[in-house]
Amino acid sequence: MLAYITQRLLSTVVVCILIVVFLSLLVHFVPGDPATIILGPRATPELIQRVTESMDLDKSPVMQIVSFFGGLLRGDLGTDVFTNRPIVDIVMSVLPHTVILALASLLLAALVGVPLGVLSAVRPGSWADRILSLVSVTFVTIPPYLSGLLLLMLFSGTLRWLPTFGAGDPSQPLDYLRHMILPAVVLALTWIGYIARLVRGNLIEVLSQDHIRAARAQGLKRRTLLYRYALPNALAPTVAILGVALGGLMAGAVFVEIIFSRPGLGTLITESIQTRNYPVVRAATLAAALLFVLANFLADIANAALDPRIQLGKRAS
Amino acid sequence: MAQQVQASETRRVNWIPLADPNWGTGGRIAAVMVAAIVLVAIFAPLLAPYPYDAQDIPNRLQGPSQEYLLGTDQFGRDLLSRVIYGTRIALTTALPAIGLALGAGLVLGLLAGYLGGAIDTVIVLILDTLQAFPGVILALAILALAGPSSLVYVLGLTFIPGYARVIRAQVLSARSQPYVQAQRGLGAGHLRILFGHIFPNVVAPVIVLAAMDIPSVITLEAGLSFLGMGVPPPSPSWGVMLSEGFQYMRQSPWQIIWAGAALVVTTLSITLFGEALRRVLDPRSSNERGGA
Amino acid sequence: MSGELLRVTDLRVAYHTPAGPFVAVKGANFEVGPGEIVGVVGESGSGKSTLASTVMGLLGSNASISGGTVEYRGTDLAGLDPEEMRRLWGNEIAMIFQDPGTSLNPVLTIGRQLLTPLRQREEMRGQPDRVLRERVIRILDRVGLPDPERRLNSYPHEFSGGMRQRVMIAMALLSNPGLLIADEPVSALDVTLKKQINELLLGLREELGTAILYITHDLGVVAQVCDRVLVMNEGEIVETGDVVQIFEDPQHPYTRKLLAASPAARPLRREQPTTAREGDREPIVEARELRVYFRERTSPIGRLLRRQERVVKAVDGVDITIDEGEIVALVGESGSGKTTLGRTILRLQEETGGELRVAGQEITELPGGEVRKLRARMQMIFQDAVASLSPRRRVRYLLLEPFTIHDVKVDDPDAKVRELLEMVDLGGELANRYPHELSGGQARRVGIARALALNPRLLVADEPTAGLDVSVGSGIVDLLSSLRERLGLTLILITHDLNSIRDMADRVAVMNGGRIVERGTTAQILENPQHPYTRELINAVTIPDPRLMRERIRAATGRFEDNHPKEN
Amino acid sequence: MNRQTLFRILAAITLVSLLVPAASAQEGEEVLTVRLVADIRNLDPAHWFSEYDKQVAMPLYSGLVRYQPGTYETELDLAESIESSEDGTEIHFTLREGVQCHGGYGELTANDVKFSFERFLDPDNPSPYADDWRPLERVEVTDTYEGTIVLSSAFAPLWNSTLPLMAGSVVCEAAVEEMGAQAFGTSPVGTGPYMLDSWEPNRQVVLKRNPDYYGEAPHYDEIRFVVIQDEQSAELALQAGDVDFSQLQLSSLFQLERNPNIETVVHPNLSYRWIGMNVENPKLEDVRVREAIRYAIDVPSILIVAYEGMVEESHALIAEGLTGYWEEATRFEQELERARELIEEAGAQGLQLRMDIADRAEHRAWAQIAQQNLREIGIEMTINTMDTGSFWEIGSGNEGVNVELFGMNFAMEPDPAWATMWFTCDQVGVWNWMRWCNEEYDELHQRGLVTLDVEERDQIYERMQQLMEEDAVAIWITNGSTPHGFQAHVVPSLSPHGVPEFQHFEAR
Repeated sequence: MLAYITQRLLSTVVVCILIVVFLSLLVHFVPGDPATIILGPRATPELIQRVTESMDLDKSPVMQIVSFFGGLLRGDLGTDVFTNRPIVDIVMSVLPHTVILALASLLLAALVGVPLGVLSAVRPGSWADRILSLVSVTFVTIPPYLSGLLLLMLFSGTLRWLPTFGAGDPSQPLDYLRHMILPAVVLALTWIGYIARLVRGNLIEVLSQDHIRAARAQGLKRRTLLYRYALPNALAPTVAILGVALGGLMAGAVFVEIIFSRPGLGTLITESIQTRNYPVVRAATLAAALLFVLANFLADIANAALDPRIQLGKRAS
Repeated sequence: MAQQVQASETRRVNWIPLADPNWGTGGRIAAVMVAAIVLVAIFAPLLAPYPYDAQDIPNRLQGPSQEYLLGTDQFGRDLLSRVIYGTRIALTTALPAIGLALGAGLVLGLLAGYLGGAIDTVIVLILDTLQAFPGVILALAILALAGPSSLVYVLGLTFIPGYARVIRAQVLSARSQPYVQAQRGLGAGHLRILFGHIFPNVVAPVIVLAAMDIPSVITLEAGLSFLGMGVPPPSPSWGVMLSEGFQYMRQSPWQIIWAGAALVVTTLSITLFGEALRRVLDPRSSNERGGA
Repeated sequence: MSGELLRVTDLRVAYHTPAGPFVAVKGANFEVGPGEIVGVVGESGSGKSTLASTVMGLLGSNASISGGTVEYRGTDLAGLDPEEMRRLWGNEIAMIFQDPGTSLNPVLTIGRQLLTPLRQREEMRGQPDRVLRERVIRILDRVGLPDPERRLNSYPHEFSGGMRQRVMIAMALLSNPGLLIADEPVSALDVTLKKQINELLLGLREELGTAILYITHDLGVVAQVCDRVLVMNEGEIVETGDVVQIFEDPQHPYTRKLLAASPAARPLRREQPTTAREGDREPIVEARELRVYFRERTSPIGRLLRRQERVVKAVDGVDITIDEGEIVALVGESGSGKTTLGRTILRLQEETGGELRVAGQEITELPGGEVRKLRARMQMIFQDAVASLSPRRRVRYLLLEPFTIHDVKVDDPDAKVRELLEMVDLGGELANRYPHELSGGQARRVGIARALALNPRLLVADEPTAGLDVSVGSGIVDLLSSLRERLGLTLILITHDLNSIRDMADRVAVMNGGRIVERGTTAQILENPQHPYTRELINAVTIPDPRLMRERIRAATGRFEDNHPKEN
Repeated sequence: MNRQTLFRILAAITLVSLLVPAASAQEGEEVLTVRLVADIRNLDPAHWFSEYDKQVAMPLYSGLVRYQPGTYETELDLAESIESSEDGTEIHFTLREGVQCHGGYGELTANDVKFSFERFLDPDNPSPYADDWRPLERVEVTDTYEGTIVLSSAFAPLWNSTLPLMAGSVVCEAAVEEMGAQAFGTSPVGTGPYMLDSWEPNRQVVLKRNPDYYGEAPHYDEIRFVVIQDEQSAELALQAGDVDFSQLQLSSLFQLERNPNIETVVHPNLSYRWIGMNVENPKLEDVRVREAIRYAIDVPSILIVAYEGMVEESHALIAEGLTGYWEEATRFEQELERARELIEEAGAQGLQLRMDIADRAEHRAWAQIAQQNLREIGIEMTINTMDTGSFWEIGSGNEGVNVELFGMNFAMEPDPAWATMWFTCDQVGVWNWMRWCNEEYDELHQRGLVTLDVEERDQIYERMQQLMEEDAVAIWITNGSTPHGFQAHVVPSLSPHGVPEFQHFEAR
């Protein structure tokens, strides 16, 4: 286990280095002089020079990478040229919003998606299954920007049940939750469909396996058979795939955060790309990547917990 | 046993007619829809009543009428024509993008899976890195780098890890299959084993994956267009239509209705088609049968 | 209670296929008395498994009873609603399945899998957990699971195959069912385990009075455990009667055919026309101190961390010489290293150490290209016949491929394909099939034809009859024998079943734990085994001779120190 | 009651309570919630970045003078008196006494004024807005509350845009010294009617009323700026009453006008928008080609599509209402015949052009209409949309020669010099993407800066615009408009060109 964690950490470090290398190279090639863009028409050459220096852009990509990691070890990702705030603070101030949103939507998706999948799998081919399958496919295919705007129009605009923007006040949990509902639902929609389909497929497969037949032959109740015996088997691979699919969640989060005007990594990164605020792009992307790696790691652990046959550290092949 | 005998009889793939029972009703409908969508894309110039960029500013933001069957957008352009041409955009960005991802994924996956060792580790790390990048953000970053002309490559790039992984896993599992051992036993070289025997086995699931991914690419393209980084105007990308439609939603909701419907119907059809295709190509998973 | 526990009357079962109904059981009539063990024997497709599922009420949704009745203690099972059926299951009728590997839930501890059904029993309502646990532990102890209390928290994958089957049996016997349906309970197990499990079942029958409906394709097993036997063929029960009577005086031609096809019925090979002693003739294979070790696969990063590597010594210092034209059998149980040795001789597996000469050439140092050329001369028939044929290629392609690989011109490919297929007694119409469209026997024959395409001198056949019906298996054995005569092949037979090679092999090498523990001529080994392991192997082999088998069981009860009981 | 019932009741209560908005803010406090299109970045008067920075920062600071609410008329603010010398190079001021800095940084003195203005020219920390104080020599402090601003030459924009706006905002020296210039941008200290309470990036900025404000107390106790990037979301937020005041897009007006609770107001904007033509590009060298394009492009159509026809067409650089507005600029209309003739004369048939635009809805509309228009005169034009970042780069340096047509918006402050400064010769390859260079224009620009007489300045700037028009380097589109929507209970205060002055907002 320890060796496994060490191994995961090492590969995470390598992934981070590659990401930073990639971003640094990208900065090198992307047109648009960040300093000019940041400072606007009124920039003087000296000023451009200063910003360029403060963003390390005068250095070679290699040196940029080295100095970035040097800073990273000290917990210092530099200072934002716009606000003069430490970039760590900026990223950390939006990070919780994204993490909580992701967790909330994942939870929601699991709470809805798993039962949907079970419902379909119990009677494959039935009308209920057909309808649920169509619903889940539709959920998967409707892009979040479409569903987001439509739900926003309906629930916040026409019905006025829910707030129209922002993340709410974190110090007021209820208020924060109110602001979370729509974004989480929108983000969860895709996942509900996704999970329902995965669970359905896996469960149908599990239900056809010998051990379920064997358990049935012992006179187990249908519910026991389904929820205690079959479902855990079906959930393990689902969880594993969800870990990888978490990358997609960040993509969805970009749209959701923009539409619902939520602070978060998605909005931070898109905005920083537009303004060529590379140090922030780099730090925030790294944070997103770390989130992804962490989520994957947790998914693997959850998977191993659900399926005792899986031993962490054995290379999945 | 009786079941096996029966299964092996139906396992033969029936390509042209949709006679294979694995298609299912839903699958057949989806297949017909996909065919229709492809035809619409190919024959767009014949089907569209107007050029997609012909403006009629006095008649802008109109609802459906005899002149403009689905109404007009903010330039007074015929929405029907734009939706029809939009099919073209969707397919001409999605297909090459998926092709690219497929090609690159095949090369990486085959190399990593077959050679293993250090090459495998390096490739997997690169894939990890690509995957750890949030797709939209990677796309935005690269689009900023290379401009809108790179759209297809960008879309493709974000899908490479998926394919490479699937292919690698397939190759790994195929590599340990007896038939690969048997090929080695016959004295077959690596290339023959890889391309003559492993490749054909890897291709089918990957083709299915590709069919399932096309909707994702279309959605992503529309999403990037929605964020203003997609195809340049006046090309009628559904994403562009959606984002512009939202702006005029209050005056005329038609643009988002049609573009949204086109997007959802297309992605839905292709997804269902892909699923049916999987059932047909890989009947071992035919317990999936009965889906919508 | 009437005399019969189970009465099946004129039972007909049909599968619904797109091509129309397929009748798998055509009017079965039989009964099982209390405490009786009734064997159902037949080949693939004979309908015996369908019969078992029907009795159990576990038919799939694509099959249904189209006629007749299944009565248990006078109750027609078809008339029961699902809830009543459920109560019957586990309480009155229990089942154990063929593959203990897949019949236990992989993600639940065995304790949970045993306790949950127990808890749902009506008579167990309100019992404290402690009582249930004790009962579970008792029964696990009874079926011979060591240290049951601790193992309750183990998962199925942590057990060996034999132990898993014991757990399955424990599960089936939790509440003393009147009838146990055993569907091929030992066919996935090694010979010695097979014997132990059968002995366990016999002992339990004696102790608990459980009747057993025992489904198997193995006549030896029937001889070993059954009181009465039903012989099934193509959905019909062709013969039924006392086991001794059936084996000694079979009436139906099919039964006779089955008995004749059994490898044990074949004469033991005594004359050795091709070779006298080891080393007499030109040796084609010479191995000295051959070792093959496997290391656990770790990623480069894992290796960087210098994790402890586990080493499995699959082949651990083997010396063997095989002469031209000989048939040598490598015999051993799974994990004995016999397959690895065979693969290593063909250079399909890198050796870890030792010398290996093939046709007088040291081949361990040969570059890949040279080895590939050598492949034309030495071939392998793989155990899993269907899987060893590339699934997306037609038979024709597969048969012609050896020529392409080795740049051999074929003037008339179609004729060549036909010729090869004829050589293995297959029709030319198979040329356009895909591997999965072949039956097991056909696939095996195609594998042989492909292996022989380039006229190799050495052929390694890995379990050539495993998983095949007796009649098909004996066909393969005959084929290999005749090919050897015709082509003068050198054959290495890898098998766990000593019977299957009794009339084929010139010499036998018995392997255990990566080493050869005994070697000799076939007659020597079979009739006068020296090494205890060889003796155990031979003893465990089931032979379709009820008297002999019963003799052995009686003799064994003292010798197998497992916890199973002595006969009364 | 069993467990399930209990659970259901609890779930129902939770659901209902979620639908009821949480009570916001303390009772009795008047809060103005304002939508910000983008997050602010820096509130330092010398280092701010965006229009929104400016809007949020203005209520924090006071200057010597300020605009009267809703006008460009200046009135005294911090200064009790302020006088300019005849030649305009010395401005003498006397401060109010007892003005307190936010956060206990002490009383404001003439030293703070000196510090605030001179820091624009500090070589160690140069300000992007140094141009606002370009001729400043020094500020002489003659007494605690008195001082003189000494300029090297007269400076016309001083009274129009420097003193009443950000560059004239006075910061408290002690605060800057204490926290350093870097941190000051996020924790500004001034003497204005509001002070910064909190700033959560990408979420909200809160200003609280300054209890020690010397002037009339502003109406709202708190101004809360919330970031809502998406236009549709902003419109919804306004409709739902979640936001009191919001900048809008024009297409939202139709809907909002129907809502009795919402009022809207549209001001012309100061910014100027045009399609530029690069005179150094071989394809556009010939003035006749450029004239043809100017005759071809149908600006009224652009106005309809991009601005719902709700803005005025502009015909020259400087917006109406400012010094230098050129009333007599030619009103070009679409004349396709004439355009075709000009193309023929120039021998430019079959010309293929590219228009570079930043990816904004309005520019996309311009480009698509221009594309159609140009097709009518036989010019095929492709549209190259770029993200803002890439777009800003295309005109720079020698690469800028490759630019053909481009669509552009420039922001502006209420003095004509801030518009004309970008089209001088030395801006070629910097911001003068038309690469148009005219000596007379350059001279006039210099003269305009030092001329104080308004009429004379009018003539100077009119002439400059005439020069641009003659060479057909730009197709002027509009100065745009700034629509705002607000709850009916809000009485907003906006500059003549629609810049909100939050410190002057009141409630009905």
